[in-house]
Amino acid sequence: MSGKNRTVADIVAVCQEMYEDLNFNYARKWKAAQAGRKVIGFLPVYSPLEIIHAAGCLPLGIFGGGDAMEVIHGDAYYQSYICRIPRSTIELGVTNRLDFVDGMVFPFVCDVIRNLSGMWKIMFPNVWSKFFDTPQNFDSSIGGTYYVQELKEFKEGLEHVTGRTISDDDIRRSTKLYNENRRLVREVYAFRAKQPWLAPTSEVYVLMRAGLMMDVEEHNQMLKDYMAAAAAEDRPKRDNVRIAIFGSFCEQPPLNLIKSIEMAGCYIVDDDYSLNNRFLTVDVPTDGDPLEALSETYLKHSVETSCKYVPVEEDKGKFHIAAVKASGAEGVIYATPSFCDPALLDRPMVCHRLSDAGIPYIAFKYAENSGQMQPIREQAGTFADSIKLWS
Amino acid sequence: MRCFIGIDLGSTTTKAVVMDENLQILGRGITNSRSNYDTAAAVSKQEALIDTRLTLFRRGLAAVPEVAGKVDDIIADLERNFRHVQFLEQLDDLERTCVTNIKGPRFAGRERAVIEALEGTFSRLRESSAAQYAPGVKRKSDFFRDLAGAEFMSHGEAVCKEANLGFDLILNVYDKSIIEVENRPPAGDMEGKFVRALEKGTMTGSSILKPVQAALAIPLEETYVVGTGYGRVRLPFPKEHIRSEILCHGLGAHMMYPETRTVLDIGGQDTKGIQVDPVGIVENFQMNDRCAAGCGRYLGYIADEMNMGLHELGPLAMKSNKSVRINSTCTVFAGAELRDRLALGEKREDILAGLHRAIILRAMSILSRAGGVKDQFTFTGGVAKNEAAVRELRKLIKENYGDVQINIDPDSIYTGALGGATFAVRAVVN
Amino acid sequence: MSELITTGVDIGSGCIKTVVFKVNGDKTEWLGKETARIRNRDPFQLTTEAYDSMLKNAGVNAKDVAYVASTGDAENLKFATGHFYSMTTHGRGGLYLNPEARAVLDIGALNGRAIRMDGSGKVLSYKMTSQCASGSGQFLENIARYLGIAQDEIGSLSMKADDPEKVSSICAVLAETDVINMVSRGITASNILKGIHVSMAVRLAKLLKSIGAVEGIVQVTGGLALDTGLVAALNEAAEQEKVNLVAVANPDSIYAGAIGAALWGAYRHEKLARLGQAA
Amino acid sequence: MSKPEAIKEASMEMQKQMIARNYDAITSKHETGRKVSSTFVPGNLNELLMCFDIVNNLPEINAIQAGMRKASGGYIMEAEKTGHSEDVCTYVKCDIGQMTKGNIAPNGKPYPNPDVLMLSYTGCYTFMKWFELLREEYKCPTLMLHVPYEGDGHSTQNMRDYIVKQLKEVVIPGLEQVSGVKFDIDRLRQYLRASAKAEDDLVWCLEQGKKKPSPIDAYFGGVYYIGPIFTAFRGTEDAVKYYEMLRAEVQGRIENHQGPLTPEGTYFNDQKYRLIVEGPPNWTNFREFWKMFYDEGAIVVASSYTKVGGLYDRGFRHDPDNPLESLADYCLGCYTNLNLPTRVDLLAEYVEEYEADGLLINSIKSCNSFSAGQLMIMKEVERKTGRPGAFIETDLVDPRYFSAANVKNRLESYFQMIEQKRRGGGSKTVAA
Ligand SMILES: Nc1ncnc2c1ncn2[C@@H]1O[C@H](COP(=O)(O)OP(=O)(O)O)[C@@H](O)[C@H]1O
Ligand SMILES: Nc1ncnc2c1ncn2[C@@H]1O[C@H](COP(=O)(O)OP(=O)(O)O)[C@@H](O)[C@H]1O
Ligand code: SF4
Ligand code: SF4
Ligand code: SF4
Repeated sequence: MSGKNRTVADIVAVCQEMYEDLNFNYARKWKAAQAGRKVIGFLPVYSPLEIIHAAGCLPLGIFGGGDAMEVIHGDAYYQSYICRIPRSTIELGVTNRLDFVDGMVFPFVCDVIRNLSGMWKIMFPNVWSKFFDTPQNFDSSIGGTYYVQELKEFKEGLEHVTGRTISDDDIRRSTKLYNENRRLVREVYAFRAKQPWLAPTSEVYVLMRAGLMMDVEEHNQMLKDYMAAAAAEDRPKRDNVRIAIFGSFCEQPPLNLIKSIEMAGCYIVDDDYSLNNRFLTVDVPTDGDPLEALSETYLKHSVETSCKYVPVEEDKGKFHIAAVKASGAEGVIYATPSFCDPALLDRPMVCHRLSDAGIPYIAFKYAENSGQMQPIREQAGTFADSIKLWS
Repeated sequence: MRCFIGIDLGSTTTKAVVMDENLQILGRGITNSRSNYDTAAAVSKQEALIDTRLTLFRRGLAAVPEVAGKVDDIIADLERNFRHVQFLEQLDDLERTCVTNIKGPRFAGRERAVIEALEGTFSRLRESSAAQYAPGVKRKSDFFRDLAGAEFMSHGEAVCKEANLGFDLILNVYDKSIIEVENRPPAGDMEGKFVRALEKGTMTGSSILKPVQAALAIPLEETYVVGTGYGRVRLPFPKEHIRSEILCHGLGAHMMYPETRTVLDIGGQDTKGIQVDPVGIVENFQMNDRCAAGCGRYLGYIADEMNMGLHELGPLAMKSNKSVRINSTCTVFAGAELRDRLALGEKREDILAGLHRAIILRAMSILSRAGGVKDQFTFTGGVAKNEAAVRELRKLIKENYGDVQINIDPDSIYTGALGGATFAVRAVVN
Repeated sequence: MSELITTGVDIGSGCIKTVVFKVNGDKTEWLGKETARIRNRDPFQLTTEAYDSMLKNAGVNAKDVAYVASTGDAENLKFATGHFYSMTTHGRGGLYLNPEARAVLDIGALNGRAIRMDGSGKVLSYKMTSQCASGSGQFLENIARYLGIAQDEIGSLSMKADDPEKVSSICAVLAETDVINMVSRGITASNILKGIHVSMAVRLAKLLKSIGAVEGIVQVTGGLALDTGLVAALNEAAEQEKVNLVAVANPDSIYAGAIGAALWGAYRHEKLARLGQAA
Repeated sequence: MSKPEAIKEASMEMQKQMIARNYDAITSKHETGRKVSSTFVPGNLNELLMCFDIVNNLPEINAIQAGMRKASGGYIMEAEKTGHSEDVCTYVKCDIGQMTKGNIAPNGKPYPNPDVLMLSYTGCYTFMKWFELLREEYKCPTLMLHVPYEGDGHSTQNMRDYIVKQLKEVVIPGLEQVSGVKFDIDRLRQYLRASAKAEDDLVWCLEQGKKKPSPIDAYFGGVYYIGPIFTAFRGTEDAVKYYEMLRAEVQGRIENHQGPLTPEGTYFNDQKYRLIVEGPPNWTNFREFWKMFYDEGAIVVASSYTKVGGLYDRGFRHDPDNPLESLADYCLGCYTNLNLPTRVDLLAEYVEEYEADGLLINSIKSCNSFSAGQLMIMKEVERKTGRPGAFIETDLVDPRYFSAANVKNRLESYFQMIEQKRRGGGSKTVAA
């Protein structure tokens, strides 16, 4: 497929379809195409996809059920004061939509996902399910030593699932592909930050989400195609304000929420949606021990987000302020899932730092199935009004 | 004769069931729960006793050869006329109360006009009431408040318009008075009402007067009363006469359908999923948590919002074949969502269908939480009267649990009271 | 600087409000106003009717209006020139009604909004309630109807309370039953209403505090500003919280959104005109 | 205080005095020159802190105290006004609200600022953010001890090494620096020996719940029994004495066939229902809540809350011979650090071992660590034991989430259900 012939509409249509497909037909087809292929699901926020890829598996991003899924059984597992993503994930499981998935990775995000990993073991005893705990000590000799060993156990788990060994070269090869993916993703983000009217977030978002469900090389091509096609579009620039979105690192907002924010006069120029492909901020070295390389990059060059400890008090929120500066945002919308402890406990701290830096912000909550957009429009719209009229 | 009574004091309606010692249901009564629980309990009990009389009449008439084959009509006629008399009496009471409530500065200088408007409204109400109680007419609601209220709105608005008077004024008088009237304990003279009803009936004949009088003469003794339901702690009974509503619902469903294993009850502000064993003992249950979203009251809000009767919602939703996805089940916000959707050009019936689906989806979650649905499945509570809700439920049960037998009794709203009455029998007979 | 006519249209969830203004630099003259309850009517058609009738009563010709500014649920209003969001307009409208105010509390049928602004109407921070309708105007309206009390009586009754009864439930629906229970326990309407007012006031005070409005005058806007009992409860809540806030209402509070829209409309019109000249 | 004082046993009095002394030690730090650390219950390193003469202050316990004094509601609202979400753990908000309201300890004196935040990060995500929030306020050194979660149902050597390494290279040097005291491993051994002794007695007491009638209530009484071990006293001689005393009291009740003492001063002997309880209790309405149980004849014979500071009844003891390793194992083995299948197995075993009528879950709105997944725990335990479970919802210290009517309704239904089930076979005849 060549970039020149594909229009933005084509690419977005493919992504949108994948994003909406609660039966994961792409992954099913990928698996069926060759005997012995395995699919490994992973939840937000960060898993080392290169190892899954190196094992010859398709890493399949599972980000809840969105607003299109009717959750019937999922609610039976959770009280009303717990966020939506675990219940819709369970709904996906009990309605057999994930029956082709051979393994599930539950990365460390919070106690909800942590407990979900055990529930999965009970419900689906035949699926390899792994709680993947990254260190909160960022010293190479302490957290690093621990993490390299965890990565090794992770790799061994995958070897057990696939019945084949994963060599260091396998991992290096995959790391290269994912380095390219991360680089292209950064480019798309930079492209959008520069000309947000050419790359609306309602498109960029599904482009990224689809990327976490498909073969990495295919996605790399798609990212290039998208940038080429988007640059060629004739879209007028509107009198909108530029904002960055934080707080949404795990449960994803409905697409309508993103659209509503844009409709209310905002260009989204940075965000922390589906972070996996931006979690590591630099290339992972491809020489030396590949697991150590992954570990070091995590320890030294990963984003600041609510599920990570910030060892030094002064550094809290630094990442966010730098991101605002880099993307040229005029303000921040701190939008968090309801009942999300990590994001909500972080919110006052990050917002204090934004205030100190003179960055205007607003905060609100959503759920992946939020249906009422009027309050969202009103809040985002007033925010846009205020930036437009007075700054 | 010995009567065993179960009273289910619900959040929106209060139900009573009268049983004999052989566990046969003699009568059922219902009223809306109002601010005075004692009155609600007394009214529902009285209604059930009236219904018991009807049962006794039926039994009496069964022995009269002349009316063979016509008993149902006679009883229906009797009941209709009786209800009409009852309605007119309450209407008189309401009018008197309204007039006494015209006081205070907001009415200063306008008393005369307001009284005239009220008189006009009430006379139209009386006229139109005959049509409501005509044979074969389906009434919008069983309760005086709703019946009088709806008519009052339409006639009142018209009368005020003609008189060039603010409708708010007499609406306010009405709001004030209706509570007073509802909360007045029922007047005693039940038999007198019956006789009057009988006189109005088309079937006056000495051959039936006698069995009727004989039935009236049987003394009804309140042997044991069991209370249950949301307001049970406020019932004027000692503790040992009170049972948890969960147990009563479980047992009640078992009495109606002995093979039932799963019960769903959707009431005014709670939804319960209950599993019962083969002898009617509750094995497991779940209720909605502290949010009343998706319960029966939700439909009440919607009906108000659309200016429709509760009984009319279901039929309208049935006209839809494409339901709109509704996400907010917050009872209060439902009204806003409804308006939003209407503004977007969605059809009323489709939105309504979506709202019904939303309620049933919540119920499905609760059922799932209570351990799923096993054969046979019984749906009870006020919402079981709503055909659109039932349609969605059937669909979803089939999709999620396959072919299970679904029982819905037209009298399912009485399930809790039935369980209570059964407990009452057990308390004495055992 | 020339004289111009602007109008503001505020479509709420319960009520439609329209105003017309004559603006000349800093001088403003309020020419007319009109409200309409939505109750089962198509809001846009109702808006058109209310708007036309307002212009007629004010003696203004529709084509003389320089800027029709909408706010509230009116992004799709056909005849509007531009749209401003509610909190932008309520801030400005509150300031118009009371130049001393530095915060606005808008209490409408379903949502509550707190806005903090400076002396020019510039919004500094704001927050609104949503998702859950506990303690909304709609809820109060339902309870009042249940108790048989007219809307304009609520305030004075609530002020007569001697022993307000706490409403424990946070859910509007469950609270309704709480209230029914109260009536059955013989609690007076005054004490019930006051109890509801107190619990609403505490929530609203919390909302104000969370946007940093801790001193000065708070202009209450929206339909519930007319509820003197709620305003009194707000002031008591402020006192209890030891914040130096004084909540005041204005008979025209319900128009605040529409007023703000009309005034920002004038501002925007001028700005556009200036830009037009510059270009 | 209009309520009558609760009737207390001698051990409760002793504990009360121990707590009071600890609060005095905390609030008098400026006079005594002792350093104060803030830390959490699960995975707390009390013996280690003692090695540095550091006084141990536990914000969780302070929140409980505020809850029982009925002050928490106000604190929580205060925190929410300053931008903390309604959705998050109320312990945190209680703590923060208390800070903004003068930060007064139960002894009426102001809490001093802590000298160090000992972030023992075990079994609960919120801990990390809680101390980031406190750090923002106090700007004091913060020592993070990351304890990995037992995702696969067991600890690994890698986890253990990681913790020991953090103890050696982060925690101990950090505490030395804060306190100016040199670390002495023999001192630690000595304290651990005392810990193990007290732990033996605690386990004995908890296991008496197997007797009928049970001489203990393992939930409402249990929260008192675990007090010293779980907080600032593990490793002290006071704790050893406390547990000896407690043991003697329980022994006395066994001999007299008595149940535990209720706050009303009567022995709860007529025990109709035996329950296992999962989840923390509610503190704002603690006595009202308790009363709902004993009034209906329900006794709690075992609970998971008494395991949040370690599963001593499953054999773990602090080990003077392997001091740092045993601290690591202790941190790893706290109840909320166990994965869900392990929790299910444990509770199902309790139902059997303690011959309980079923599992009751008190689900706490605040606490995702406990609550996320409890509905499944209930179902699984029911499935494994064949005995019915029940589910109630309250909160720790937020009075807005305690609805007495609601809880009572569910409890009564549950008890009546157990009752009916018991009689089930016998009275079948009635249900014609
Ligand atoms: N005829 C009817 N058609 C549709 N819905 C009804 C009808 N009657 C009652 N309902 C619904 O049932 C609810 C009351 O159910 P009920 O079981 O009596 O509740 P409760 O026991 O809580 O009072 C009402 O809120 C209403 O939504
Ligand atoms: N005199 C009054 N006293 C108390 N409440 C009033 C009064 N007049 C109107 N309201 C209330 O105001 C609300 C409408 O307020 P409004 O600000 O127009 O809301 P919205 O913008 O959401 O439509 C209604 O819920 C109504 O109950
Ligand atoms: S949304 Fe927040 S609380 Fe929910 S699973 Fe994700 S991180 Fe955890
Ligand atoms: S969402 Fe609606 S139904 Fe639920 S608690 Fe809030 S007001 Fe009540
Ligand atoms: S979330 Fe649970 S374990 Fe964590 S601090 Fe709160 S109550 Fe404690």
